[in-house]
Amino acid sequence: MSETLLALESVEAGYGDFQALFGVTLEVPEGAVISLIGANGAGKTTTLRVISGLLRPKSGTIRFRGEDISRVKAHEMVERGISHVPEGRQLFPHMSVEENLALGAYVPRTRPRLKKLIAEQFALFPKLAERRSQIAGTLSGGEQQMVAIARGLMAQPSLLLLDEPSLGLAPKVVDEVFEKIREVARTGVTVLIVEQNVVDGLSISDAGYVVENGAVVLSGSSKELMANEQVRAAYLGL
Amino acid sequence: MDFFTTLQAVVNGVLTGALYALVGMGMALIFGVMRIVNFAHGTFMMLGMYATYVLFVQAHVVPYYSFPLVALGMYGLGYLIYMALLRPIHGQSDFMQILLTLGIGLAITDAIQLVFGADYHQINFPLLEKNLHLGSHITVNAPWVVSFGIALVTGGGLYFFVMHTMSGRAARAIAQNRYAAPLMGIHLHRVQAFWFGLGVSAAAVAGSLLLPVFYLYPGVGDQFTLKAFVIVVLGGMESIVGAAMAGVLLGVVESLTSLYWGNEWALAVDFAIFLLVLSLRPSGIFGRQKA
Amino acid sequence: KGGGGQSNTFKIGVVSSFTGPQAAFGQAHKNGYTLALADLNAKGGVLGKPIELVYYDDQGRPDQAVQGVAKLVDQDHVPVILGAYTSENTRAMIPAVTQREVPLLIPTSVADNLMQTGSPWVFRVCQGSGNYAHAILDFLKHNGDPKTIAIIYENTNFGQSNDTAMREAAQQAGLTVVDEEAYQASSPDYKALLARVKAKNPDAIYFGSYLLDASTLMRQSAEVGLDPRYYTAAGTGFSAAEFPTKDKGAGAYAEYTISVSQWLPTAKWKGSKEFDEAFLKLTGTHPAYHAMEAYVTLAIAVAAIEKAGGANPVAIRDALRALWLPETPFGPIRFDEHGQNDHATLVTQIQDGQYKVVWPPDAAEAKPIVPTPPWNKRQK
Amino acid sequence: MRRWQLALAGSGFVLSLLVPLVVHSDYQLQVLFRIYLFAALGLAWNLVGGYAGQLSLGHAAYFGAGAYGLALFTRAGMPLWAALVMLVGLAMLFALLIGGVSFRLRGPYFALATIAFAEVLHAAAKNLPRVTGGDVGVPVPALFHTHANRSFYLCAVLLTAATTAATFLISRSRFGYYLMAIREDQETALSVGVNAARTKLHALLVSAAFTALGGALYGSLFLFIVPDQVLSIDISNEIAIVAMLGGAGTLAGPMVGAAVLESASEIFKTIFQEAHLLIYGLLLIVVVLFLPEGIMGGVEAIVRRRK
Amino acid sequence: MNLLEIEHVTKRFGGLLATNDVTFSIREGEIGFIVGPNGAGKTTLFNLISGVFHPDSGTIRFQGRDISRIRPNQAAELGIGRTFQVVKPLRNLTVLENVMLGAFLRTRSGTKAAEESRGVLRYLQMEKIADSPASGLPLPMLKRLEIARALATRPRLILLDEVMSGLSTAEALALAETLKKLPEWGISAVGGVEHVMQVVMSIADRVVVLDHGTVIAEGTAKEVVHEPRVIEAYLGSKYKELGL
Ligand SMILES: Nc1ncnc2c1ncn2[C@@H]1O[C@H](COP(=O)(O)OP(=O)(O)OP(=O)(O)O)[C@@H](O)[C@H]1O
Ligand SMILES: Nc1ncnc2c1ncn2[C@@H]1O[C@H](COP(=O)(O)OP(=O)(O)OP(=O)(O)O)[C@@H](O)[C@H]1O
Ligand SMILES: [Mg+2]
Ligand SMILES: [Mg+2]
Repeated sequence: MSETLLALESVEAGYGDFQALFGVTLEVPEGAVISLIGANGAGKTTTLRVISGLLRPKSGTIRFRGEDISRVKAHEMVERGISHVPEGRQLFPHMSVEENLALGAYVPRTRPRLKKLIAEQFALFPKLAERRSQIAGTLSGGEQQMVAIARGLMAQPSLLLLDEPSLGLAPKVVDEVFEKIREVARTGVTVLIVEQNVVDGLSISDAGYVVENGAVVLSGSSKELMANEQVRAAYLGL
Repeated sequence: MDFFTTLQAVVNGVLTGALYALVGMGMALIFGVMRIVNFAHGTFMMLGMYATYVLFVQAHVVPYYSFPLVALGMYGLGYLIYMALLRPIHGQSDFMQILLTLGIGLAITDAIQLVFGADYHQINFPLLEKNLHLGSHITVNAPWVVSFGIALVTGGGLYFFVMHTMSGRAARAIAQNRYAAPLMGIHLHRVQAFWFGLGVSAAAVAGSLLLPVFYLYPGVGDQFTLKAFVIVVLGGMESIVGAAMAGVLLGVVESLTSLYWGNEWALAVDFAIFLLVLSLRPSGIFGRQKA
Repeated sequence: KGGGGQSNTFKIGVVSSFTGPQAAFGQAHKNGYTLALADLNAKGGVLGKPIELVYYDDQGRPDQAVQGVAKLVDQDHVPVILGAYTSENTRAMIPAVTQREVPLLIPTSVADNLMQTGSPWVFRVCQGSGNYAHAILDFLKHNGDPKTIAIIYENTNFGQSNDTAMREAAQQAGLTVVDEEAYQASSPDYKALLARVKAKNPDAIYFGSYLLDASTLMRQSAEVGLDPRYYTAAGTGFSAAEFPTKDKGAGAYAEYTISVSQWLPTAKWKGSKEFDEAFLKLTGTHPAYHAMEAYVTLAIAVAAIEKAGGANPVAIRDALRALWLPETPFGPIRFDEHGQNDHATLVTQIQDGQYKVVWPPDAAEAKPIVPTPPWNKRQK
Repeated sequence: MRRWQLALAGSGFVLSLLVPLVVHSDYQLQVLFRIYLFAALGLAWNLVGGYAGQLSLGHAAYFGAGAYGLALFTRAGMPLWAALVMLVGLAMLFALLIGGVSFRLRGPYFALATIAFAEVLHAAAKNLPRVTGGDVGVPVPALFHTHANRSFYLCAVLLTAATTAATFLISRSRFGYYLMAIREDQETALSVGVNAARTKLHALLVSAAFTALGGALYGSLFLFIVPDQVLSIDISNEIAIVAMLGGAGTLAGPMVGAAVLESASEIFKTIFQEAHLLIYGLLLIVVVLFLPEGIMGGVEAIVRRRK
Repeated sequence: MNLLEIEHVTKRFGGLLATNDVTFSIREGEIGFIVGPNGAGKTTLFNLISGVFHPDSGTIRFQGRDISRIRPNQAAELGIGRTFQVVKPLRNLTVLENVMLGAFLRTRSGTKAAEESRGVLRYLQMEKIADSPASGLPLPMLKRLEIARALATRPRLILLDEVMSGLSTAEALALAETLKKLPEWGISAVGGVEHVMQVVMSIADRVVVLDHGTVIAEGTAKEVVHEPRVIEAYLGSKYKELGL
């Protein structure tokens, strides 16, 4: 595989007195799609939050293109090319779909290409084109998820962090979304995806990490993980 | 009351209303868009008046030339106040913002009294004596017209800036979802401080423009704080244009109330209209109706 | 107890508005008191002790004024209180001083209801609004005898008192009150109100206003072309030293207005001029009558204490009742049975930017210019 | 609330009742009166503002109703007890009106609507001299003729005790739960059958009743009232500030807030003269910056951390 | 007997038909599920039944009574409980207190409410966390808390909007086992919207499929998954392949 884009080394983090991550170490190669798998509360979301700077790690290092970014603030990450599509959509509820997307291209790097980028998202998610001036808060759950992903892509990230993109989506839409993610990955964007939906998650990934109680307990290529007895028992219900 | 008297009252109301509109637009940024409950708004307006006054007395610059400087200075002050005082309590309840801004208002007002004394001041320059005649029945006082023009241009600029620039969108985005804003690359506090400063500076400019036709004392701004809140809500909270229209409307309503009922009821009528609108149309007269 | 019996100063209590919307006037009080204090202490204080003033800031709020009475009497044990500034605050203090049996000397509040409580502890140095109305009507009667009058007043105790006083006095004098307009003080725009008055076309207008509104009202009267034959007023804003000035008042728009005055720096009473000079030295501006009233009020209090021979409030009250000061810079001082100082009220008119006494004839220094020339006939 | 806290509160009130045996200065009693009065008002406010989370900045309306009610109903010839009943009724009528208009509104809209209502009443009191005496004011009958300050002080203590007890009982009842639920999430409250509008209105009615009694007490102490004194926004603000600064939604908050603010205001006046409002303003700023949940909120946080 | 009857219910938002002439019914003791792609109008339907919105036309009957225009709190009083798609715990209260809020609908006494609530928590296997604060709970627990609070109001019908989304398959199946017992308590349920078809199949007596606000299929789970329209609009081709 190609060069390492992102690397976490013994990252520890938590909320107040509560420690959520106990030394997470993982690597994301450039151009790959990597899954983060784990039960509820395992620390997957926390891992993404630490990467995108929403949460500052207590210790450990996070390298992006070889540079330590563990002290970089969230708003500077976007300019560097890391885009985080958070769990629970987190749209701007009183703004239109279009304005939500526009904000995705807030940073100076992408701002000049605003119009073109919006058009690209509408091509990717035709449903959103229909709803372009609807107020985001009144969209259905699935529509909101699409806006969230599209908004994340507006920043033209080199690393896209996706937190449970299939949450609350109909099976058909899940398929579509995963297809879109694969398309995005094909354009050269590196993707780190957190999924409960392990089968689908791994099916589009090159490799995955299994997180339990705030630490990585297992890793391997998607095929290996799918074949792993432990994984099959715990996450595939097989 | 004959037609021209009424028309004259409406014209006067519009002119006064333009200044209300400017105060209200500043508040629409701070309160309507950023949801910072600012009980010191009138105080900032008063500071603007004092700054203008000092420039007039010390450097003989009339308000119509000095207001950009005042705006700039007050922008800086607003920026600092946000960074030093409001930033630490961001995300706390409205209660704390109210206490804090009340505290800021009291402290600044008293500080001004300690520095400039409690005495009243006013300024004088030749333009103030000029009256313009529109037709044979309508007369307007020149300084009000100049102020109206400046308020219009300033307000229009502000509107464009909020609605059509990325920075304005960012301010609204923060108000709607603080958690997601940084994920867009928005530097939350820098943007908030910027817009807070701008809101303060709009209030201060309104103060500059009011100075020629009014007088000045430390508590002069107090009556404008509540009016600004009323204007913002009538205008539909986030709407800058709404605030501008509500400001003008309030000016006209006050003028007509004075004409037909009595000046002492003007303020009460403001509030009564406010209550009426809120109960019939909670999103304000000019606000977009939300489902 | 009383007057700091043991301490080595003699304490006198002062309540006024040192902060808040009325602070400008509270500060005028303070300047007057400061000058009086300096003068009196230079003369050896009172009863052999230097005088100390204990100030209480009522912030322009009546409840705070009452709190002030409690603090000054119960905590500082002052035997006499001077204050407050506004009529509302002073009125609120009256039950409190009456209950505590401490004399209250009122320097500036003119509302008539202050002297109608029947409290034996209240003494007022300035004249009341009823007296103002009578003085103005007396002047009008003898100078053209107008038939209709409109009253414009701010909706405060001060304004409403003046309105009531004029309404009643005008009815007695056979004048028709064609309009009574209350206004909310400190509004930027009175043009609509003035248009209403204009529509009623009164012969005379009577204002009850503070300085700033007085200036705004006159400027805007010119703007709407309101031309009664007489602009008259119940003192206060219209008799402030700043009113005819360009920088702090109405400037040329103040010209020809007729008002009552309690005191002017040019008053003929002995000490007026000296006070004016001392005040100018202290503050850099000429004094308004508020400062003088404060000045003389403290002097009166001290005179009464001297006479009472101690810090006993009852004795001081009795001394005040019997007091007769024929020569003060504010004119002769003597309180009637209700506690009202029978202060001579002068009717003045602004002529060439100066206050000129025009009534009563024995005090007049100039002839009144009546009727008031209309705005478009005036020279700019 | 634990049993020892109850015991503490109870003995606190008993001790408060004994204070006049030690403190004889009328002035000090009057300051203490003010502290207890505003504690009671803050507690009453807290029901609506703290527990139900509805930020009222118009409590002067009920306060004024109490003070003016006492003056006007007795002037109309009613006996004292009837006037007290009527003035409470008047305040509750206002609460009904305000609640009707504004409880459909949320957040800052509600706060502004309460201000607006109080300001309309304020203007009416000023501008209708035939009814209210206007700015010239009206006399208020004395509730006590002998030992006035002591009696008023004791009354204020009793009023505080009553509001405290009422708040305590409410906070543990279903009603109290419902108020908190409304504060936290009105939609959830509705989904479990809480009639949010009615619940909030009930809280406001109780709050208005206590506030009116406070207003009557206050008016009677001063024997004479004008609109600016009992209906001004300063009163509304002071009531809310006392509760918020002390800690909204806590039982002890308003008491602590009243004690700190009222004594600070008196002390600053003596020490700082004309600068006292500057210092007072800075005090507010400092409390907000260092105790962002109010004084009692801050204390609770420290206690929690210790545990 | 039909507990809930939806008859020709239409709701518009602006120009958008969120539900279009929807008709179906739920019998007593039945567990029904409404499924459909995103934006099909499921949440809207729940909001209509629980009184948050009122239909533009059509009627909703509950126990034979027209409830088309009631308010949300009245719906709860009548015996309609609901959960929210986006969980809404009262974060400053404990789990038990959250549930008590529901129990207070039927009693004034705090002790009774607590007792009742503990029973509900036991049923949902949450008694261990009864006294922990609701903030900081993991999502599965929050979802259960939503159900517990609704159950504590002793509803006759409970509306479960996406209670299983965000749960792993294993967790969802465990919850489904629990929900299966609802009819034993005399509670009918209309489940919202589960995209986890496996789960829907295992507990639903009746499935209604919505698309663009319109009912496109109704019947048992087995029946609807084979309807071509359902496969096309909702399930996608993969399900055909899997041959469920
Ligand atoms: N804001 C917070 N405050 C306190 N604790 C938190 C917070 N957010 C998460 N936690 C706790 O941190 C732990 C890890 O949470 P995280 O959200 O990272 O899990 P996750 O793997 O993403 O789970 P899920 O699948 O539920 O999203 C959990 O125990 C959770 O309760
Ligand atoms: N308040 C509203 N104003 C305007 N449109 C709305 C409103 N609420 C819902 N809608 C629209 O109605 C349609 C149906 O929404 P609804 O939330 O019922 O879908 P849903 O079936 O629950 O979808 P999901 O599975 O994504 O939650 C959507 O297109 C949505 O955008
Ligand atoms: Mg997660
Ligand atoms: Mg939904």
